[in-house]
Amino acid sequence: RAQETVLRVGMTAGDIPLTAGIPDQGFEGWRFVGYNLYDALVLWDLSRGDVAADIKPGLATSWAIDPNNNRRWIFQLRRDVRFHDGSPMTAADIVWNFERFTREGAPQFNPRQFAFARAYLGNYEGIEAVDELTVAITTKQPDSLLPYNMSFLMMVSPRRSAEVNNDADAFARNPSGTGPYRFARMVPGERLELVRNPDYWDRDRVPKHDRLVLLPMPEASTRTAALLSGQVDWIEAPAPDAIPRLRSARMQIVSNSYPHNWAYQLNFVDGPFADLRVRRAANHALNRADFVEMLGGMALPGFANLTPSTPYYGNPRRYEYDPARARALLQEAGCLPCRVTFAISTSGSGQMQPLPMNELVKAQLEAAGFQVTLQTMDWNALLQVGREGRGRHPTVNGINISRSLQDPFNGMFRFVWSAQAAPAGSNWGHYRNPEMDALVNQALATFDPAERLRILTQIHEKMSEDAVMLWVVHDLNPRAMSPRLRGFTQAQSWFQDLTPITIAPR
Amino acid sequence: MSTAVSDTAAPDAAELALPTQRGYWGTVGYRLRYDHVTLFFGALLLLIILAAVAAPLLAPFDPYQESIIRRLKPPGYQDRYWLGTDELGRDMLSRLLHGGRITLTMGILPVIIATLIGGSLGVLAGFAGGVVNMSIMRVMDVFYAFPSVLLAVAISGAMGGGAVNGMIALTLVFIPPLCRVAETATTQVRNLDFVDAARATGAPMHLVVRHHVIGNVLGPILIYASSLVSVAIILASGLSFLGLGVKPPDPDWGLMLNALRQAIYVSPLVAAMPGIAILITSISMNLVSDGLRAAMDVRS
Amino acid sequence: MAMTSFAVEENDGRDRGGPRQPLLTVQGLKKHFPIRGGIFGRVSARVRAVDGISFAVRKGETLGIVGESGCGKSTVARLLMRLIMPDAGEQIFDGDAVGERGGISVAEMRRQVQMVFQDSASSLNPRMPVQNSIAFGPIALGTRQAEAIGMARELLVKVGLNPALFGGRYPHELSGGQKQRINIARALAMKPRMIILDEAVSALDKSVEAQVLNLLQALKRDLNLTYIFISHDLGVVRWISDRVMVMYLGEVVEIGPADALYASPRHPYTRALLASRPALDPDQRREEAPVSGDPPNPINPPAGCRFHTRCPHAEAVCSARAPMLSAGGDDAHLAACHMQDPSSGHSQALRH
Amino acid sequence: MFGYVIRRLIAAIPIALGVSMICYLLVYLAPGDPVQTLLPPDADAETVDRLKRLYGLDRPLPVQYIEWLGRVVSGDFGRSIANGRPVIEEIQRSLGNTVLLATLSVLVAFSIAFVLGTIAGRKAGTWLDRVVTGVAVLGVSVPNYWLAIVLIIIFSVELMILPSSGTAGERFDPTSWEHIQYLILPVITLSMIPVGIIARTTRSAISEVMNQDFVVTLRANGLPEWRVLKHAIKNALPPVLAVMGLQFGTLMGGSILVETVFAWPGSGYLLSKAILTRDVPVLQGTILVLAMIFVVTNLAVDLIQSTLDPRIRRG
Amino acid sequence: MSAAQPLVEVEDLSVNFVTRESNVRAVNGVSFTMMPGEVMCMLGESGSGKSVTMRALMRLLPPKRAVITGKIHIAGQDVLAMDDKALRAMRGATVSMIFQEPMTAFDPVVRVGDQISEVVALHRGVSRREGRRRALDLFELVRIPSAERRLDAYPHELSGGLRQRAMIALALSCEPKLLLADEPTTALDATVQIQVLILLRRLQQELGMSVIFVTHDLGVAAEIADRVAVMYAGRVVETGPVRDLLRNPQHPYTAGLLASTVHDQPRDQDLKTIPGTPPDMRRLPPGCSFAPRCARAIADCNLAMPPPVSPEPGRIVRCIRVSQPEFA
Ligand SMILES: Nc1ncnc2c1ncn2[C@@H]1O[C@H](COP(=O)(O)OP(=O)(O)OP(=O)(O)O)[C@@H](O)[C@H]1O
Ligand SMILES: Nc1ncnc2c1ncn2[C@@H]1O[C@H](COP(=O)(O)OP(=O)(O)OP(=O)(O)O)[C@@H](O)[C@H]1O
Ligand SMILES: [Mg+2]
Ligand SMILES: [Mg+2]
Repeated sequence: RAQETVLRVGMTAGDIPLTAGIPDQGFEGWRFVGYNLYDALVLWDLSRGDVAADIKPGLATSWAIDPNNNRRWIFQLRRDVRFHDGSPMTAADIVWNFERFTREGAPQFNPRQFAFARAYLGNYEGIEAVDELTVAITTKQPDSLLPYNMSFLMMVSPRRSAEVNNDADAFARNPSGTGPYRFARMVPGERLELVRNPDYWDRDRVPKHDRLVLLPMPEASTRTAALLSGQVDWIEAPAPDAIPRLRSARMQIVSNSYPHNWAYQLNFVDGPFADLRVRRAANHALNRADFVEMLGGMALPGFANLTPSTPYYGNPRRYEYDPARARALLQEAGCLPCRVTFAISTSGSGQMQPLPMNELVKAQLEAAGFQVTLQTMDWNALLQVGREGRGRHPTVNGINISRSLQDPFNGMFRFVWSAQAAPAGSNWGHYRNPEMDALVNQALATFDPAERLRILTQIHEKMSEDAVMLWVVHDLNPRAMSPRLRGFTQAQSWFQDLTPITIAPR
Repeated sequence: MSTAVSDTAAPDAAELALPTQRGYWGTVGYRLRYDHVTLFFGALLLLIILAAVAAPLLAPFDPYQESIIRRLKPPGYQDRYWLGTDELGRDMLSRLLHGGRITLTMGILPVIIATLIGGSLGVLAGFAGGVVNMSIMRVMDVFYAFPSVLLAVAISGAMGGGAVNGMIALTLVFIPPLCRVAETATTQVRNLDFVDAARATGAPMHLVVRHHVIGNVLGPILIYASSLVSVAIILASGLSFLGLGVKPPDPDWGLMLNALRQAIYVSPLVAAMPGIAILITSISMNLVSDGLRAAMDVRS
Repeated sequence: MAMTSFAVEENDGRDRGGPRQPLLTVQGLKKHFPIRGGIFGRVSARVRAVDGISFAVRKGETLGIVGESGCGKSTVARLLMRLIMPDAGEQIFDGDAVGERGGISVAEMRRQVQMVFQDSASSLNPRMPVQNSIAFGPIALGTRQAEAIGMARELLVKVGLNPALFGGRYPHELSGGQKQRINIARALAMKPRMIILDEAVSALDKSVEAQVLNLLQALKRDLNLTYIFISHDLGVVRWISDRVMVMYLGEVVEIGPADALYASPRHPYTRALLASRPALDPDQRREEAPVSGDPPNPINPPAGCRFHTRCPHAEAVCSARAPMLSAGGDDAHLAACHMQDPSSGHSQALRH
Repeated sequence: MFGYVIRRLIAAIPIALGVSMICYLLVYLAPGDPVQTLLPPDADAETVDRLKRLYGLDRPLPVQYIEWLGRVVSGDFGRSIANGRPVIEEIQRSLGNTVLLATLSVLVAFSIAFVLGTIAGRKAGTWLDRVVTGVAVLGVSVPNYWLAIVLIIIFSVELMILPSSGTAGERFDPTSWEHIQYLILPVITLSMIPVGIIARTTRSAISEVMNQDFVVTLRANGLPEWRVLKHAIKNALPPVLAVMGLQFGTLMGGSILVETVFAWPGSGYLLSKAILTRDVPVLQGTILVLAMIFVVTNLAVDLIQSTLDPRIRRG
Repeated sequence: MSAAQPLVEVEDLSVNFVTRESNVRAVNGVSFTMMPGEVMCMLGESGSGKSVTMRALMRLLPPKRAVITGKIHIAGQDVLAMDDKALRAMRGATVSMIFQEPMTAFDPVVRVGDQISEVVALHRGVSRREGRRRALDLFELVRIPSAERRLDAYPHELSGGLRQRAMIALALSCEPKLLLADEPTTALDATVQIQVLILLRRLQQELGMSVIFVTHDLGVAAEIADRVAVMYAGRVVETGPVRDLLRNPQHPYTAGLLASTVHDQPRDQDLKTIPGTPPDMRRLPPGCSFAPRCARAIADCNLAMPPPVSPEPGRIVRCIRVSQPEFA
């Protein structure tokens, strides 16, 4: 028998993501554990690199809004899907899983799963099994975007859970899902090993290697060194400055745009950014090419909220580098020099290289007439500032939290919808615009894709018009891998599919 | 009636011939003069400190002035950036000079404050003895139960980092050992006869301590404190390295070390510089402290 | 030599009880040093360093204290200075109880009693010029600095050192004898009435020892001083003392006028001690040691008479009962031996 | 001896209590919210409150401390907020790795430094002494996290002969090169400071002993130099072993930076991750356990010293 | 004088301690000879070079810093010419030494018995067990009570007197021809000192060895010595049989020392003293080093070190005033 092929991955995560269902460690968790061990009703199509990734059928083969009730979605489940423990997947299992996230009294209820799921169930009201392979989910308000949310809810095996008396920790040590890999072994904090699931329902995605080893390596230089010393085969986000060295060692470097936004959410109530002219001035003050250069080309200039390949990108107002214009706008707004304070972090998921980048932002803004104070804090402290909203932090004029934009809600609504004003949601700076609210409500209630696309485009263009953020760059998310690997396609997504990778013998 | 004592009648040759008219510090100085290693590193240290003090005058550029175009240039770039540029194109020499101020302050200030606090507590505990000694030293024991790195990281981690918090953490870390050294030295001195002799004059306690104890415990305390400076510098930059000390963009050496870690593939020489700066400073500090110790050790 | 302003007037007004009243009386002085041990650090044993001793020092006399190493001589000295606190006993200085209500305060007593330590080197502050060491006491008690230094320099003359040459020196620049002179000068700076000399000449060379002893005698005459002179050198003690007290393991075994005590020692230990002195004559070498063995450990001193373990005359009563200091005829010459006491039951009682 | 051990152990109780209090307070001094790591970045404030209640983090501090202490005494340090695993398990696992590293480092350091220090102490004042002293000063002066980076660059990245971080797997197998290779760079890095300190201590202990009177006696009795040295070593050993023990204790809790650079899954790395993620139970537990280990090491050092040196033998 | 060979011949021995800061001339031309079985006392004040002379005899001074010149012959061998092996064979076997502070002269972490048996085993080439038997004999020889138990004691567990006896036992372990005793009784109490002195004298007679006994106590010298050598500032200023020397000191320093030693002098008279202090060994005056303190000094004293003169048979004095007729 040929030697076992092993794919060893250096993850950016600081720890092994939770294996008990919905993972932790941010989108790294979904990327490496969630979508590998498990499936959701809805999955992401990660097979192409040329278009922005969108959702595709997962455990559900199709879904549609109940023609009689625009708050009731009906999901048709896939036939002949089996959990790793061999038991078949049915509508009852889906309902069981939803109760695991939502029903506090249920035996399988788990507070951590609740915490992770809650962000995607804000509009959720209930679920019922219609028949053996059909479930219906009702929402509080009409929600045309519900299927996107369903893509984050991982379905675990109720049988395995029952075997361990619904103890989530015991389950995590021996999990069972429906995903393309099965759990093999784990050294907490150090490594997670998964093996190929030869019986995976999607024959195209049965892994082309035998074993997947996931190693948490939060330090960029650690990952780089590990790849160079042959300790791992595939790493995420090498330091841009290390890329030439990696290339010279014949490593393959791939990159692609994905729905990521390195920007500042602004305070629309207190301070100078309440004035549109100041917001525009800031956006004109940045020479985004410098950032791209500093990041070794591994970023796209961030002129608008979304990446240009997004279907509803539209034709937003373009904030070219124009310091003179910026200064003029500040003059006009009567804010020169314009004192602003940004809360920034020293590290964090998706924050790229926060310190030098923020320093560069500061330098460029100051060249155009701003006076910038950076309040540096650790990642969790910044998240707290973000969560509490401008109300508790009136002296902060902007926060630098990089957000994901993978669907219209997360990409746009939550930043501009007044219903999402912090601390209820992610509208940190309390942007409030009735027109915008109307557009959002309209989009949520529109179930016709083409029509919805039009509204979404309108929203994006309006965001640019109103300069609701100070945009800087979109990450290109470089990945480096050993020359022995073949078959990887980098999708325009936070998530990636590792199953097609083949490994040449050494 | 006179106390006839032969010696006074004629200060004789034997007495006049007693050679060492140097005071204690004179002897120390004399010994140091022949200790070439200490002299060399003392001069080096002085140079480093002077360079740090005069950084604004010496630095050819603004240490915060960045430029992406000239980032990570090797030493000698454009004949003006003698030590090259960092990851944001800032002049390395200027940053190292300014960084010296921060790093040295982070290293020296906590030791000074800890010496004042820990030293006084130790002298108090050593001289008062009894219950006072017990209560002070037991509290110190608790802090002593933490390895210094752990304590520094724990405190500054808890207080959320930052230069000031880092210095507070380091101060807290150094108080217990200094207190112990002071206490031991004081207990030793207190048991010497001259302290008893001073007490026997009926002089008030504070005068006895001031004139007879402090002077004699100062030596050991200062020697110990000077040996802590290098530990403090390494610890402080370690904190910055972990992100718990100085915050960017201030050019602390430890922080620069961390930031330039990524650049090691592009410009290894530049990336190595902050580490070398720490190393040289710390070696100098250690050797000078050793030299002082040897020179101040009257027995040898 | 010109007399200096430092001279102490005879009868300086501090004399309270007149010449008859002893300058210092000690009753039942006791000091047990605790030794900690056991699980809770409790006091597991006590060093009976000084175990209930009484004596008096007359005005103007020199009381010599002799005894072997560790018998508690220095402890007595430190107790008298109150450098350590006694566990029991009272101390009366010129009629006033020391440190008690209605008596004399410790601080006041210290002005009148001074002490010179054995180790001339460690009893001077190595970081201080010697004249400042001398002047420290007066300055601490309020004399102006310049005046005190002036006085210190006069004292240097008095102890036979040229102030111009020695005043500014540090202790390590002086020889042992010179340091001891400085220590004496420092004691004199407080204008004391009494000086306790704890082995003040023991560390000195013979030729220097004689110089310092002469100096001490001269000063005593000049300044009307009273001495307690502690030494283990029997010859020196005899030469300088009017009366001699012999200690053994924290207790007084014999006390009496120097000549009488040396001529006819009453306690077997004193006899042994005197007999142990090497003769200065090669033709009279000792063939047999007067006693055997080392002094016992003061932590667990022998019961009864403490000397009975080494005493050639020991009998049952000696280990059973501790003898009291008793006169045995001569009121000035006391010894604590059962052989002194006819009623003790010792077979040789009073028969010698 | 036994009584002494018991007494020292009892004396350590108030220290332990003080240590536990500091551990507990330290973590609560901190800004930021411990439950945050439980949540996705986008979680809202209500979720946070609900979770805090679920984890009992909303009660008064003294109450929490007493409860925590009660549980800690019975060996329950709670569960990690970051990953939900029992803290005691996390500590056990990481401690094993750190003990491995610290023991090896101290042993390596001791064997090198003792030889160096003995040579230097024996030849005090010669050029050999100066070289050794120089090496020792270098050892204590080099920032070891920087050395770690330099070693990784040289041996992992450029020469590609040693792995740069992590371990080979769960259980350490001392016969397998696969496992050993991960240890080499961390051990070299970590032994730097102990080499310096132990070499200095040995040097001064040996040279001090060589100046003592009894060495003259030994020579006066015609003992050859190596026998004299044997006596000297026997005398110098107690203080050196004491320093070695202290270094072990320091390494147990003090290798935070080096473990972080090497991503070595030990207690230091655990701690630095816990700080970054504000994982309160892990922080408290780890700091407490490390400090207690330090206390126990010091105690052990004391006891070893008093068995080795008959003069300080206690009853 | 008998025809027997002298056991020790020292001629013009000088020891210089050379350091960067100074040059200490600790011993400046010491000469003496000793017959087998003789006990010689070296008298002298602190710092006069007694210990250094003793150590020079065994070449125990730091070889780099101490420059030894002159001639030392012990038992017919040239000590200054010995190589390391010969030195080791001599030390402890032919010549052995006891020290002032027995506490510090023993290795504190090794049992006393083991320290003795180690030496015995080394020189006699016997086993440790055999060495231990010998150690037990020695302990009995020096009258240590419960000798068996005391062999297993650590030095700090013994009292001062016992420690010094153990030290003597160690020194006698290989039956040396010459015993160097450097103030062996100074640290002891009076009642113990006399015991040790008597013991040493008895052992010397029984074993027939020669002893050089260093002391600064005239009484001790009188108690034990056959001959006395008085040292001052690194020189032997006077030697002679103990009786003659003590009764009739010739050198002014010896006379002064005797006069100033307190011993039953009348209490109401001042003691006789030698004024001044001993010279600094770093800067000795060119002539007689006692001249600055000497009441009888004349101008010539400061010119050169006085040559040895022999006023009586067996006595040697280094003083120019002695050779003059009125003293003869
Ligand atoms: N602070 C102390 N703690 C415990 N024991 C002490 C203390 N001071 C003295 N001792 C003990 O008390 C006893 C008497 O000591 P002291 O110094 O008074 O003797 P001494 O007669 O002066 O002896 P020496 O002639 O050696 O000076 C000794 O056994 C000594 O060990
Ligand atoms: N190793 C050394 N280095 C330098 N000088 C030394 C050394 N050993 C002794 N000396 C000096 O040599 C001189 C003579 O010292 P030595 O020890 O022989 O005196 P001593 O007669 O034995 O005195 P004591 O009676 O105090 O023992 C002293 O001045 C001393 O300082
Ligand atoms: Mg004493
Ligand atoms: Mg000597």
